[in-house]
Amino acid sequence: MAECHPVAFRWVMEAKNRGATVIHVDPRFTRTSAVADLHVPIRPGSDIAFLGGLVRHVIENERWFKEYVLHYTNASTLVDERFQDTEDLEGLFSGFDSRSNTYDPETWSYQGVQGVVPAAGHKQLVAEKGAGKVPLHGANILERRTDPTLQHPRCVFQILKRHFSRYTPAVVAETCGIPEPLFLEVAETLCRNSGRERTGAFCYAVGWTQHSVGVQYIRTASILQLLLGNIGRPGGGIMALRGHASIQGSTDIPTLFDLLPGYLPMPHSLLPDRGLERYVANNRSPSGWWSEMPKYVVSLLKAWFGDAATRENDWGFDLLPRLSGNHSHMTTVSEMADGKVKGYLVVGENPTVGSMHGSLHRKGLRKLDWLVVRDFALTETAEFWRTAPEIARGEVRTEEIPTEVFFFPAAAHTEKDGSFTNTQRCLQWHHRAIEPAGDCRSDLWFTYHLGKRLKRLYAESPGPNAEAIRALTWDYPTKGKDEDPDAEAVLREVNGFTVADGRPVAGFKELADDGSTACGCWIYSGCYKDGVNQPARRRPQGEQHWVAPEWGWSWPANRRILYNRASADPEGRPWSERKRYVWWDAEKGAWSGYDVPDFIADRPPSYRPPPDAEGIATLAGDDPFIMQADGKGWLFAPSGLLDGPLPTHYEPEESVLENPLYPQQCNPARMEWHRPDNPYHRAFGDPRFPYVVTTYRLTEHHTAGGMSRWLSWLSELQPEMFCEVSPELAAEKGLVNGRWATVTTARGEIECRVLVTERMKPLRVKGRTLHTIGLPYHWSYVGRVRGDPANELIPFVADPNVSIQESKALTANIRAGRHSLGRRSATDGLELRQPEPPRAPPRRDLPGVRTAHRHPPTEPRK
Amino acid sequence: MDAMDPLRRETALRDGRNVDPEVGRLTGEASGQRASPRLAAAALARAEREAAPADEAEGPSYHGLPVLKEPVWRWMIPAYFYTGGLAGACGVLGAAAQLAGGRGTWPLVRRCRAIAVGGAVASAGFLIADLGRPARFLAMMRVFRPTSPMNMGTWVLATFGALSGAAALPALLPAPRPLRRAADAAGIAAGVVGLPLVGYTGVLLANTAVPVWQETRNTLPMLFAFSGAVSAGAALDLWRPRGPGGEMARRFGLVAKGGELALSWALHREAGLERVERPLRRGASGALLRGARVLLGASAVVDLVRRASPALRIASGVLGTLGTLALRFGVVAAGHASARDPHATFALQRAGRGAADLARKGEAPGPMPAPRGIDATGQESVEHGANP
Amino acid sequence: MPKLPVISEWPVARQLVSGDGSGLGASAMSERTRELAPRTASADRVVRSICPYCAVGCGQLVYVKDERIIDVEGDPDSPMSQGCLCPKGAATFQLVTGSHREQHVLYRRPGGTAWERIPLERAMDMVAERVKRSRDETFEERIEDPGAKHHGARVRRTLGVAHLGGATLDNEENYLLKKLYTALGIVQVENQARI
Amino acid sequence: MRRMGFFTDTTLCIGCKACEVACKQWNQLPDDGFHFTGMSYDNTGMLGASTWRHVAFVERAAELPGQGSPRDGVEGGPRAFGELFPAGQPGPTSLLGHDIQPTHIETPVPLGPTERALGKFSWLMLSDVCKHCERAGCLEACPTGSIVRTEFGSVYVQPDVCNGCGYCVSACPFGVIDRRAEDGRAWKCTLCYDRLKGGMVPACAKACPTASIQFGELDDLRARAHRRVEQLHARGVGEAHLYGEDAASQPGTEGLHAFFLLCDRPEVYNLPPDPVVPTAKIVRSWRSMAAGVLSLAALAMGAVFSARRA
Repeated sequence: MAECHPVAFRWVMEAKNRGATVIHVDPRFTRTSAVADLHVPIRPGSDIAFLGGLVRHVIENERWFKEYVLHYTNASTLVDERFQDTEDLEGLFSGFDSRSNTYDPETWSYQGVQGVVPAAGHKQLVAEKGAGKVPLHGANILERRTDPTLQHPRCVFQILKRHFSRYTPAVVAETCGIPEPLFLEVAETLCRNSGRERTGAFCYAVGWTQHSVGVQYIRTASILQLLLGNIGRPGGGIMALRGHASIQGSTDIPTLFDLLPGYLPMPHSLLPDRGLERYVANNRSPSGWWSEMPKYVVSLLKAWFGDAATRENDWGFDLLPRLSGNHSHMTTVSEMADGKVKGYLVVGENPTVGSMHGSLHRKGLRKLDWLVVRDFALTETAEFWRTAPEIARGEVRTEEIPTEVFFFPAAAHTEKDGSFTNTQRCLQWHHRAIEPAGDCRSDLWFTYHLGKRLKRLYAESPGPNAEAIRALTWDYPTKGKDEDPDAEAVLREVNGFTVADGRPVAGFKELADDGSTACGCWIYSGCYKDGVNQPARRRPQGEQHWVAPEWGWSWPANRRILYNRASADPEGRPWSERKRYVWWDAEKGAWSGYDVPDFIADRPPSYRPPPDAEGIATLAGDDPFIMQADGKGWLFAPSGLLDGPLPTHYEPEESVLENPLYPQQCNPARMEWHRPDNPYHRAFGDPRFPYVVTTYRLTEHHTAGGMSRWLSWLSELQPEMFCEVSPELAAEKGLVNGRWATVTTARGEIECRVLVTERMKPLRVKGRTLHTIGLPYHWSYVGRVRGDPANELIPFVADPNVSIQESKALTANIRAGRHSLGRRSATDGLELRQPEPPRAPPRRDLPGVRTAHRHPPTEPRK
Repeated sequence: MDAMDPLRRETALRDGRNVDPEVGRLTGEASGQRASPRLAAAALARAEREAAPADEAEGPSYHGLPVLKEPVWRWMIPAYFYTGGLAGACGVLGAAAQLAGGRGTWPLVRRCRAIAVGGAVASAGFLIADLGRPARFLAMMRVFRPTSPMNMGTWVLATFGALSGAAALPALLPAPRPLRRAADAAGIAAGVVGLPLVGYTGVLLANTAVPVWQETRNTLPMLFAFSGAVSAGAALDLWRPRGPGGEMARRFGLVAKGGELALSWALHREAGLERVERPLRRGASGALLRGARVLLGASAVVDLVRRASPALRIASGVLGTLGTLALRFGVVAAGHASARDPHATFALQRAGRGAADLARKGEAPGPMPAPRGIDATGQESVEHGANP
Repeated sequence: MPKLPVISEWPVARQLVSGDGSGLGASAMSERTRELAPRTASADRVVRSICPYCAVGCGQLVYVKDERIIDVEGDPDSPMSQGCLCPKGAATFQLVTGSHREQHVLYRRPGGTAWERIPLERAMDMVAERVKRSRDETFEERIEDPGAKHHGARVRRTLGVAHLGGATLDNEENYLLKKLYTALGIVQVENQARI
Repeated sequence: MRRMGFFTDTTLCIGCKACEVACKQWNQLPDDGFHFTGMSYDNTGMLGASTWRHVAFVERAAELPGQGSPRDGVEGGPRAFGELFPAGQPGPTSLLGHDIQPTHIETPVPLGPTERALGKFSWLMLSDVCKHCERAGCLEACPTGSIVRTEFGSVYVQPDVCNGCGYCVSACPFGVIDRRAEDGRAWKCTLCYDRLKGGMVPACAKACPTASIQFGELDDLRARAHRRVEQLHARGVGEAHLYGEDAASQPGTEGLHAFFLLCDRPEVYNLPPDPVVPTAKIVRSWRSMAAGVLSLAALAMGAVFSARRA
């Protein structure tokens, strides 16, 4: 955190000075470890074993926060009798279909309740099953069977206990390389810092997410924090340290394939032609806040299609495209490499360096008809046709690359108005300081004027489904000689307004499903309350109390800590005087506190829903997790996740160890791309690639370097690509500090300087010494400082839930000196791997469990 | 490279800020600093190459990098030490001849005054040439700052230049009696001002943080004074005045050479610590200083045996001049080497020769309290947790 | 030759007058030093902004003079950062005013070996045509693949055009992008959140 | 006039180099080229004419006990920020030494040394800067009066006066100031003299995320530094000591206006253990010069007298 979010780390130092203990779990001793109280080196890819061990410790030693868990989580709920755990099926849950490599979550449901709709995650799983076949019974969620004594073998608590029972400190030491005394010290410190009086917080970044089990890493931390009662309380929770200025914003208002603004799922091709009614039925939860979903969908459609959206045409729902599978980044690029994609628009991103397997990306770009790149400078993605290793080697000639490339210079954040959403969900407005020079324009300008041109083109010569484009509302006021669209007008549409008089709504509570309101993104509704640009508010923090609600605007409804109802006990009194945050104010008959209460304002803690309650009325007075169907924190996820209701330790795609806990080596639902130009190493113990590689960032550069490699004040601080190795590995391979080394995998090879340091400690695992090589990934072939990009080494393999790649744990080989023959890579058909050793390759899956598809199942094209 | 890419176009004019003037204005404190980043990177690479090998035997250091900055003066400064010393010494000799020389010393006095004013002008030339901004040489006389030997030296050199100029006027062109009497008075004054001129350069070097110069701060001024005398003697050997002046100059030079030799040995003793004294022995500076001693010795021997033959006189003058020049350049080179070596500074101060030195001499309050856990000799005391 | 300072300006004279024997302090100060002031004091305006780098969202103050940026530093009023910045945030001045920034639309023709400059408006027209052409060519109303699970299901989309990028963009920009692409039927829309 | 300065607490430094970049941005200094040194994460190397802040990285084979192990009785939660502060002032944080009223909470057991799994190891970081000494070698050596003592007690090089004589470069006992060959003048940190005149905090102190660089009046800083050292000793960081905080502890420079809290011997951070301003020792040198030149005068008189025409 001190490496990539130094100013956020200010508050960790502040906490430390106020008595907090800072524990840093990381394969490397980084600048965070330098000032932490305890550094715990861990083998990359084994975090679930570590966190699972903590969960087991908390349960076995009775350190869990009993009152919190009993009332606020689904610990007491009974699960369907057909459910089988990984303990029973050697590392698999019940319901795995080996033909499609996916789980059917039917057997994970609560007993007697079918199709519980999750607050987030994959709803279409339920929808898919529920489409027209099984009527949804989520409504009788109130009749779910529970056992408050938590003794029933099929209650969530017992299932959880049994699931992690084998994650003993000894197993953790074997799997993660963490000595037992150190593990126990971490466990004890965490337990001592939880409970009524004290809270503990987790901070993580892509070190957790970029794994083939990434989402389950976060789930394990959520379970642990729920057991310790740290969610929804000040100084608790799980903080994602996101790496881009508005990456949170780009998932709330998503330039993502599977979501509509406000985390509404994109419609799926299984819907009937008139799909709105079935879409709402599939994704609406009869209980909890998601029951309000229809208002948000209709308001979104009204915002997009304006008057053309009428009740008769389902508010224009059928104009929307529908998904037929996974259209994530890696699927798109592999399709592109097969020549199926014609045009590609890349805005403010540099995939050939930032994404995995850069050479496969360049192969895809060469197959395009046309490419549009918008950035500050000519990045590798813009220059793939003339500065790339394969061109330097002469394998590919520039003249033979047919792609037409447009490069548009972009305006900087000081040259345009707009809002970023930071990692605490806080929208902050940045004002334009000066006019952009030359042809630089903002991406708002580019999109608006592209849209105007397309509307004109489709008005002249209509194409298929042209009415969708014609119906789109696109008349934003523009100002200035460049005709810059007014960003506040767009914000007003995002906030939502009543269609009749165009007055901005005060929040999503005012939205209706009768077409009388329009709202671009329901979770952002309220960001333009009373016609005031709330994100632009700048009341100095010295003039308001520590929650600082009048600086910027947090979604939803300017709430700064989510689920803060849980900071009060079931009767609405704060758990502790020290950690008071939100409590029930009996006189006023409403919730109050330092923050906007995350609960129905006037619902007393004593309220219990009547059996026939519907929608929000089903939320009891002690249900803090109002987005969930049952209002409880999910220790056990009956639906929403594609790879299991409980996190399970699986080894990365390419590991150095056999899975010590289960015969099933890797995540059965993982996504693989079996292509000749995306070869994988052996599952474990590959003699040609004996070392673990993990990638990371440095303070001085920014992600793929697009905003730092061109700046001399930053490049002089970290001028060259280097690898960090331990003195023991350096001695073993003859690596010399400051000199060169070549790192190779089956995908590619890179050259880099060597930094020999004791901060990369070899781990003792299963009696073997295990070396890790650290690779920052900021450099590439263009820019003021240059170097080899680490992402050339990384394969296409992804987590099933969010299709994020696994770039934090893979295997590679390293040799002293500069041995790369022109940065060869697998995409040019060159067999980089030495011949396969004679022994049969170890299995990643139990026999007969998983079939390897040549390509992930996507539909053929005309 | 295609000129279209702004990065390639702009690497030519690398001012290190890389800011587009239409979009950003550069008016900061150092926006006017002319700099070439390539040279800076080369300097860091060189410092890293020359870094002392990081072996703990010599005590801790930061990756062996120097703790001080190497003096930035070029060859013109030791050259100035020579010409300044020459001018000063000639001024003194001329005045002395005027006062106590009796009759027949006019040729010596005339030559001394000529050399003095020539040396002063040459000195000014060298000093200005070495300045980073020569056009601002007048800034040297902006303030009167007694703590700065260079400031004091500038006033001395200026006064000496003026006086020796005045004194030399009649020598160069016929002038009426009252003017000649004024010139004689100026000559005497120049002699008096010449005294500090010939010695202050030693104090100038001593007044730096460079270990070898700071440690030999008491020997250096005397060494430079006698070195000036030697250069004067040698110069007058080469340009021998008629009458008794030549003998006077020879004796003056001869004794000065003896003094210089003695003082150059005293230099080593005063340096004290081996690590501080090492540049006087080792490397280019050591060689120069040894060469200087050989040359001066030879010159003295030739002086002793030369009876009246002009060839030997010329040889002695040349040897003397080369000797004193070698000494000047040797001392300056020793300073450079000493500044580059971090352990010189650390060993010096750990041996109590830093500020603690003042305490012993009662000039400044209190000895250096060793930081907790580290006693004055630099070893970690047990209490700090060092392995006993 | 520097102009000889007027006698009263000569620091030595000032030393004599003020009896300052050391010449270390104010008497040695030049006029420029006496009138020294921060360049931000004479800025035309201060604009409140947010650092474009990571997601902490540190506040930034952008000082502008004569329509050009003269300084970018931390905003002490921000509760997130209290005026602090990291090295990247501190280098924002060089990011937004750097000479590395391209200022012209560049075009590479198929098979071309160098960039060519083309006017912005023409480039926009060319892109719009290509988007329409590629989209219309590859548009699918329904899935026509007997073997697929949802054969005949309506999809109304194209897999021939894709988009990447969004984490460094403003919310308003992401909103217009998603709105436009979805109306066009482009579903392959991704950003850094996934890599 | 109030004497301002820096107190740099290296136990709070996370080596992020925000100070280096903030200094270059405010003063618009040029970059120093691109050279990979292999010296841990320090590719800057040393201070210089265009590097007025330098973050040093020391990887050493010795533990640094938990500087952060819990501090007794400091109040967190809502009341900490209870009071309101004038606009533009950073809110009270214990990092900046604001006294937050202690409450007695049951303190968890303090942790042991920073890192046991990695064995004896710690990573020290320090942001080095011009020391702005009470008695400054460069100031006293500068012949042109370009270097002056400002009303804030800092040492400032006037670029419109400096003629590049280079004497300050050799006179600085810390090797801070340097002359830039291509520019001809000497440069060093100005303690943001222009910002101070505008009532602003120096750029590096403002940017420092963990308040390792603390700017303020010297007396406040010294009090805060002593309190911090006692606190660290109480937590088992025995090596923590102040470097140059006043005349008593560093007689050679009579105390620094930019002093440090170190966790190891000064040499490890490339700081001289007992620096002295050269002019402090120069009086005897002037005396020996006087003796030398007088003996030279005597020698001249003697030579002249003895060789007088008989």
